[in-house]
Formats: sequence, C-alpha cells, structure tokens
Amino acid sequence: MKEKPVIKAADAVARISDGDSLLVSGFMGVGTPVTLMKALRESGRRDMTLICSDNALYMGDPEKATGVAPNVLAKQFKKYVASHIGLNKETQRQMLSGEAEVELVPQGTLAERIRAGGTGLGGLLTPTGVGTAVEDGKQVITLEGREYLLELPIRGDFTLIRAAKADKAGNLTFSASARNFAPLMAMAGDTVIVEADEIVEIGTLDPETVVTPGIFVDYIVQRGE
Amino acid sequence: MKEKPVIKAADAVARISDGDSLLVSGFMGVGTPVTLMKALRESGRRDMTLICSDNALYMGDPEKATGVAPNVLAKQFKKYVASHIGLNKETQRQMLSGEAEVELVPQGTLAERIRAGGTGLGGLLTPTGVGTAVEDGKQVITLEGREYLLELPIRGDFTLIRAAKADKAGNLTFSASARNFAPLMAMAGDTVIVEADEIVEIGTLDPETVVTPGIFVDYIVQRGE
Amino acid sequence: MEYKEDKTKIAKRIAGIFKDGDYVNLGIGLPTLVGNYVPDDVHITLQSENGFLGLGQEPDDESFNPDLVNAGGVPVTILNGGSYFDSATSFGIIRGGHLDYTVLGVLEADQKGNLANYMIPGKMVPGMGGAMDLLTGAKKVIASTVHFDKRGNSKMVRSCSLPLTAKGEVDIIVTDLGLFEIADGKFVLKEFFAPATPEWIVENTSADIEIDPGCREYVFSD
Amino acid sequence: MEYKEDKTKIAKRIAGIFKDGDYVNLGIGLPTLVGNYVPDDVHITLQSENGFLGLGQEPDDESFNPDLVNAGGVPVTILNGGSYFDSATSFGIIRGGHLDYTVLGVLEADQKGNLANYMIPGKMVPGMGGAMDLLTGAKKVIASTVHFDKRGNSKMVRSCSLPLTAKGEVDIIVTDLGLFEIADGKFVLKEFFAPATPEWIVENTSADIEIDPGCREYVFSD
Repeated sequence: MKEKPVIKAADAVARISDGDSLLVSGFMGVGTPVTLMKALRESGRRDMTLICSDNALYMGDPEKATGVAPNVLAKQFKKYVASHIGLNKETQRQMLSGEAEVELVPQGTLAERIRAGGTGLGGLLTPTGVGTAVEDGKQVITLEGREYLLELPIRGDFTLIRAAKADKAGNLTFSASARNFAPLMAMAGDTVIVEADEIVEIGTLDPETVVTPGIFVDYIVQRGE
Repeated sequence: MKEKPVIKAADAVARISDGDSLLVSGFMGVGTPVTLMKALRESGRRDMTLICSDNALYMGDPEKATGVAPNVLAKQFKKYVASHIGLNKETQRQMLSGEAEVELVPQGTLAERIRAGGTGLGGLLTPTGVGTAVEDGKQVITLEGREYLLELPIRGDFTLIRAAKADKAGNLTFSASARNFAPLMAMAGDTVIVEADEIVEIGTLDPETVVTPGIFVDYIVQRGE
Repeated sequence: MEYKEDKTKIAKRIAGIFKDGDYVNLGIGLPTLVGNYVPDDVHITLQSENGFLGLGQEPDDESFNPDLVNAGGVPVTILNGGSYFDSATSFGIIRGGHLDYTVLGVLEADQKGNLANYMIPGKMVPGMGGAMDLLTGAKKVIASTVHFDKRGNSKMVRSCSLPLTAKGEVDIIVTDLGLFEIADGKFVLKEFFAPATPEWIVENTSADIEIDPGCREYVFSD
Repeated sequence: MEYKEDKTKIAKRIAGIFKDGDYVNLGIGLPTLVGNYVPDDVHITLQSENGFLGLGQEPDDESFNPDLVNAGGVPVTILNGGSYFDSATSFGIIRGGHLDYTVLGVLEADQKGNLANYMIPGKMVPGMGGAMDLLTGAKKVIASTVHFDKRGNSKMVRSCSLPLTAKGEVDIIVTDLGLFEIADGKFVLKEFFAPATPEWIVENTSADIEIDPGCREYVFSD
C-alpha cells in the first residue's frame, strides 16, 4: 500500500491560501491539532473561514487561550461556523464589532452537514432547529405531518485534525473524547492534513479498530514537528 | 452499568409478530444472525417485511441456501427491501408470481436510509438513482444545478444482527466484512436483538474499539443457543 | 412564604425520576448536579455529547486524561462498559430518540413546552451547542430551573420572549417549588415542595398553571 | 478483420490507466480481472463495497476467513494497511468522490455516458447492488466490456434501450477493440487495439464515434 507523505507542520500549512475554508477538529480545545494551528498562526494567513465545533476558551488572558483561540486572537478568520462561541471573548468582540461573521449551527446539525459534505449527499432533513432562529432562510419540508429543515452539506478547502495514531497508509485512531469531529472532517476536506501523536508503520494497526480509513488522508504531520 | 438481558434465540424471536418489519444484517450471507433466523423459521411467523442488503444465495438446492435464503424458502415474507436479489431463485419466483413484493434500493441509499431512520433524520438527498427507475415516485430537489432524490428513512419493528463480541452492556464489535449493515441496523430497530459469537463481561471491551455502543441494544443471544 | 433558592431540591427530585437502565444526558450547570443524587440501586448511563457513553466521576491524579472531558470541557472519567464515538454518532444517539431523558437548564420555559436557554439578544450570544438537538431528540425533556430569576420574575412564563432553543419539546419542568408537566398549553402542577403550596405557586408564577387533581406534596428524604 | 472476444486485452489496458496511490473499486466479473494486470510499481488500493479497503488475493487454507468476502461473496484476504467499516461509511467513500476509479461491467453503454448494467425487464431483475452509487460517486467511471454481445450487436449504442444504472456518468469505455471517452454526446476513440483499425471500429459500432485527432494504436506488452 502506498505511503502518505509525512511532512513538517510548516510545509503542510504552506499549502493553505488566504481566504480558504478550514475544518478543524476539537471540542473545547480537546482534539485540536495544536501543532498545525501554531504553524498556521506563524504562516500569517488571513481572511479564512473556520469551521469548528466551538471557538474554545479565551477569557482575557492570551496565555490561557486554548484550542483554536490563539488563531482567533491572531485575527486569521473572516467567518466562524460553530455551535458555540460563548467562552471565547475575542470571537464575541469580533462578531459584535462586525470584524467577523458568525454562523451558529446546532452541534448535531454541524456534524451531519460535514458528514453530508464528505459522503456526497446533497443535504439532509433534520427536526433540530424547527421553530427557532436556525430555521431562517431555510427550506422547511413537511413529511407525515412533521416539519424538518433542509440542511446543506459543508466542505472545506482543508481539514486539519488531530489523531492518536496514524499509520503511514493514513489509517487513524483517536484518543477518548478528542475524537469528536475529526472522523467527519476527514471525509469533507479537499486536502486533509492529520497531526498524529504517533506515526506507525503500515500493518501495525488492526483493520478492525481503524476509525478513519487512510483513503481520506492526504498528509501526515508528527505532533510537535 | 446495567446489564442487558441474555436470552435464548427462541425467546428472542417470540417477541416478533406476524406482519412485523425486520432489519437483518448480512451481505451474501456473511454477517447473517443464523441462529436467530433459524429460530424465526421455527416460529412460523409470516407476512413479514425483510429489509436486508440482499437475499443471499439459493440456486435450487435448499441444502445450499445461505444467509436469509432459508427464511425466504419458508415463505415468511410478504415484502423484500433489498439492493440485490439476483442470486436467490425463490425470491425471483415469489416476485414474478406476485406472492411477494420487492423494493429494490441502491445499496448506498439503503445504508443511508437505515442510518437516517436510526438517527432521527427526516430524509436525505442523494444523487444516486437520478435519471433511473429509482427516481419513480420520488421528490427531485435541485440544488446548485445538481439533481438529488429525496430518500426517506427506514426503520424496523425488530433488528436482528450478528456481532463478533458483545459485552453485557450491549457494546459490540464485528468480524471483518461481516460488519456491513449491522451497526446501522442497530440504530434503526424498535427492538434490537444481537446474536454474538461471544458474550463477555462489562469492562472487557476497550471503549476505543467498540463499534456499536450498548445504548442501541435490547437483547443479547449467544450464537448457537 | 418566603422563597429561598434551593438547587439541591431540584437535583434530588429529578434524580428520582430515572429508572434502572435509563440513558440520560445532563446539561451543563444545574443539570450536572442531578448525577449526585441518583439512588444506588438505579443504574443510569450518562451520555456526553462530545462523544462517549459511561460518563464517570472527576478523575484523580492517576485517572486524569486531558483528552477526556465532559460537554462543559471539564475533565472526567469513563466507566467500564463505556464507549467512544464521533460527533455524528453522538448526535445520532440524541436525535434518534435513544436517550430516555435529557435534563437542560432554562432562561425561560413557557406553557406551550417552548424553551429558551441559549441566547439573550444584544447581551449574550454563546450559541446553542448541542441543546437544540437534545431538546428535539430525547424521549423526555426535563427542564430544570430555580423558580425565579435574580429579579424575582418566574422563569415559567406564558410565552417565551427570548429566542427559542426548541418549540414544544419540554415534557417536565422541575423547579425548587414543584414538578410540572405540559398539557394542552398549560403547566400542570403534579407535585409541590414544602413550604410552597399549590396556591402560592399559582399566585406567584406568571403563567397559567392547572393544579392536577392528583397533585400531592413530594417529601424529600435526607 | 475477424472479431475474436478478448477480455485479457480489456483488463490489461484498464490496469494501465491507474497511477501509483490510486483507490479503485473493481466490479464483479470482467472488472475483477483488471486486478491481475496492475504493474508491480503501481500500488493501488482496492475497495470492496461490502466494507473494507485493502482487498487482497484469494486466501490459502491458513488465511481463509469465512467472514471476509468480496462484493461477489467470494472469500478474499485483506492487505496490511487495510481497514473495515460499515456499509454507510463504505458508500460514503463511494458517493463522496473518494475513489479515483470504478470499473464496471456493461449491458449497454451509450454515447451520452449512460450505462445500463443491472436489469433486463421481464428476464433478469437482480437489483442494482452498489452499481448506481459507484457510477454516481467515483471520480472517474470506466465501463469495461467486450465490444459485441453474443448476437454480434455492439454494446456501445446511440441510446440505451435497457433501464439505466446511471445517467451520464461514464467517462471512459474500454472494449477489446479500443479505448473511448465521452465528449459532446459522442464516443471519442482515443486508442485502438490491433488488429482492429479505427475505420473498422466506426463501421461496426451502432453509435456515433469520432476518431480523436491524436488517436493511436495501443500496443500491448506481453
């Protein structure tokens, strides 16, 4: 089986351009590919769209910012697609000042929309959000007397995720609740970059316990490098 | 954690009534819960709907019938929902004689419809089947110039699946390509009965490698009992 | 009667609702307290919507895993029999009706079963997180709240003025004064907690409350 | 020229299309043969739509696993670096455009890129299995077929008369006479296989074929 390129974080993010959309794994900073996000910060890319479960934690002290929050502080994004931004004061500030746009998506709908983007579905019908502000501007479809919102797929130019182990064929496993959005985002990025805690040889991972098959993965980066 | 009831196959299928719909795992007989299907045959239940990837193999010799084919031979179903019935001569005969109805569903669409049924989605849009007979009677939705079929969820009164290991909390692992539809069907049955090659104590399975979480499972049957 | 906020009563009463074997999701804040009062002979399994079943206690130094947090981002443990999954499966569990109960916090709950708990326009726009899915998907939704806000207004109202988290999905409301169900566009008082009386509750709540014919005092054991 | 059916040519030519690192799904029958002719220095990964990547050779007695079969139900093995998944993920790979190529069999293929390969009304109603998804989802669809059916009719036609498996999804057609692409509602002959000549192919095919200006003979190595 052909091996995927194992490259440095700086070389990986060098492929990203200003204005690109990024799918980034992590829930409250748990599962964030921090090496890639640091390299992205150093790259100085701007005007990107960040699609991420939440904007992690920033309560005023940059030293204590977690997950994607340092990149938010570096003002790298013009738009955030997230289910929760309440614990990041800088995102709130950017939103209120109009510096950045925020699209709030219910967390389960966000997961399904990314999955739809990755699996070639044109959309999905969900009861979540019916009768709320989430309904605004969306097609409502009634089936057997129940209303559903037509939600559209989400894809990204790039996916940046963290895995526990990656074999060189790109097969991935994850660590505890750090799994969250990573397996979905792995399907939905035009280019998928994985930051792995550990990179192992092909044949090391049990095919039964692989969570994300290597077909979805383009590049592997060793965490910390 | 509370344990799920471990019961005999005959007691498990005794819960099923004439006319019920069944989701049954297996692809060409690989992954079929054969102990449950044998007990179901002995139960004499009739007029049921079988939702299964395919109708396995029956080329004329009942001794060589595989997977769900012996139940087809026992005329237990009034309707088949499947992606493939070409290797079961009895299904073909029942269809042509009008004894049973057949709904052919593309395999990927069948998987997504069952998943939608299990995850509370009202439907999904797929490009598969556009411009073919699968389109008949379905709503076509055009998004950004591309046509999609609105496909509706499938659920069953009962799910009968085979697992490799089940712990007593209902967590499941599978064996190689015998996994196929089982994890999807586990989500989509009102009552979910698992036939396990091996039943193990709670705490034996690694939470990272559980494929189907116990929340979906109602009863466990030891394969062969 | 003088009202004194009492979150413990709310948590204790909700904990008594669950049956052995139930699967439950507890929201952040007050709902999390509920876990402390589940009787020893009632085994419930807690889901954490960030991707696992079998949510356990706070970790000690040895069991601490930075990759294992609850939906509030707080370090936790996983019980034997637990399992990890991705966010799509997690919300498949939620939306698919596989949870017996979800317990959520309240900004406003109205008598049509509507709940508002995710934003105050112009003031607080944190986002809904998983709350909309939880309200829509769980078999039974329990709204948990102190009866009055800081300014003394009842959190149970005729019609929510804040943006809704979900429409008509609340089944049960437990406050520190009593337990209510929603029926025919009204709150129905099923239980009251002394020293409150049904009459006092009706008089001091800005909503239509019907006193159930079988309404009774719920007595807390210590 | 006398036509002599030659499936090996078809399999060999298709095997030469793949690049190192490609992910490919090979249909049942003729397409399965393609796997035998992929050059040693081109490493492709085969998907089996019943739920795994890394489809390997036939098993020997030792590696035989009754739970491991290909999409035709035939026992196979899995390579190092392979992985198992459920049918939704498997078809997510297919529909989501993650496969570089799918190779499928043909009853009829027409010059608009339509393919019919799953039923003959009144005669054969096996079902489409995964074929509709494969045609719709793969980046490139290769239709593989002997040029003529048993009665001598060309399988490449102006317009399919049989029920379609998918509409306008075929990119490349390889027969035992040549390699064609679809463009502007016509077959475009890109390569011919001796002893066939472009003129003979055009004359003997019941469809509109344009001979590409760069059309050349493809010479098979043994």
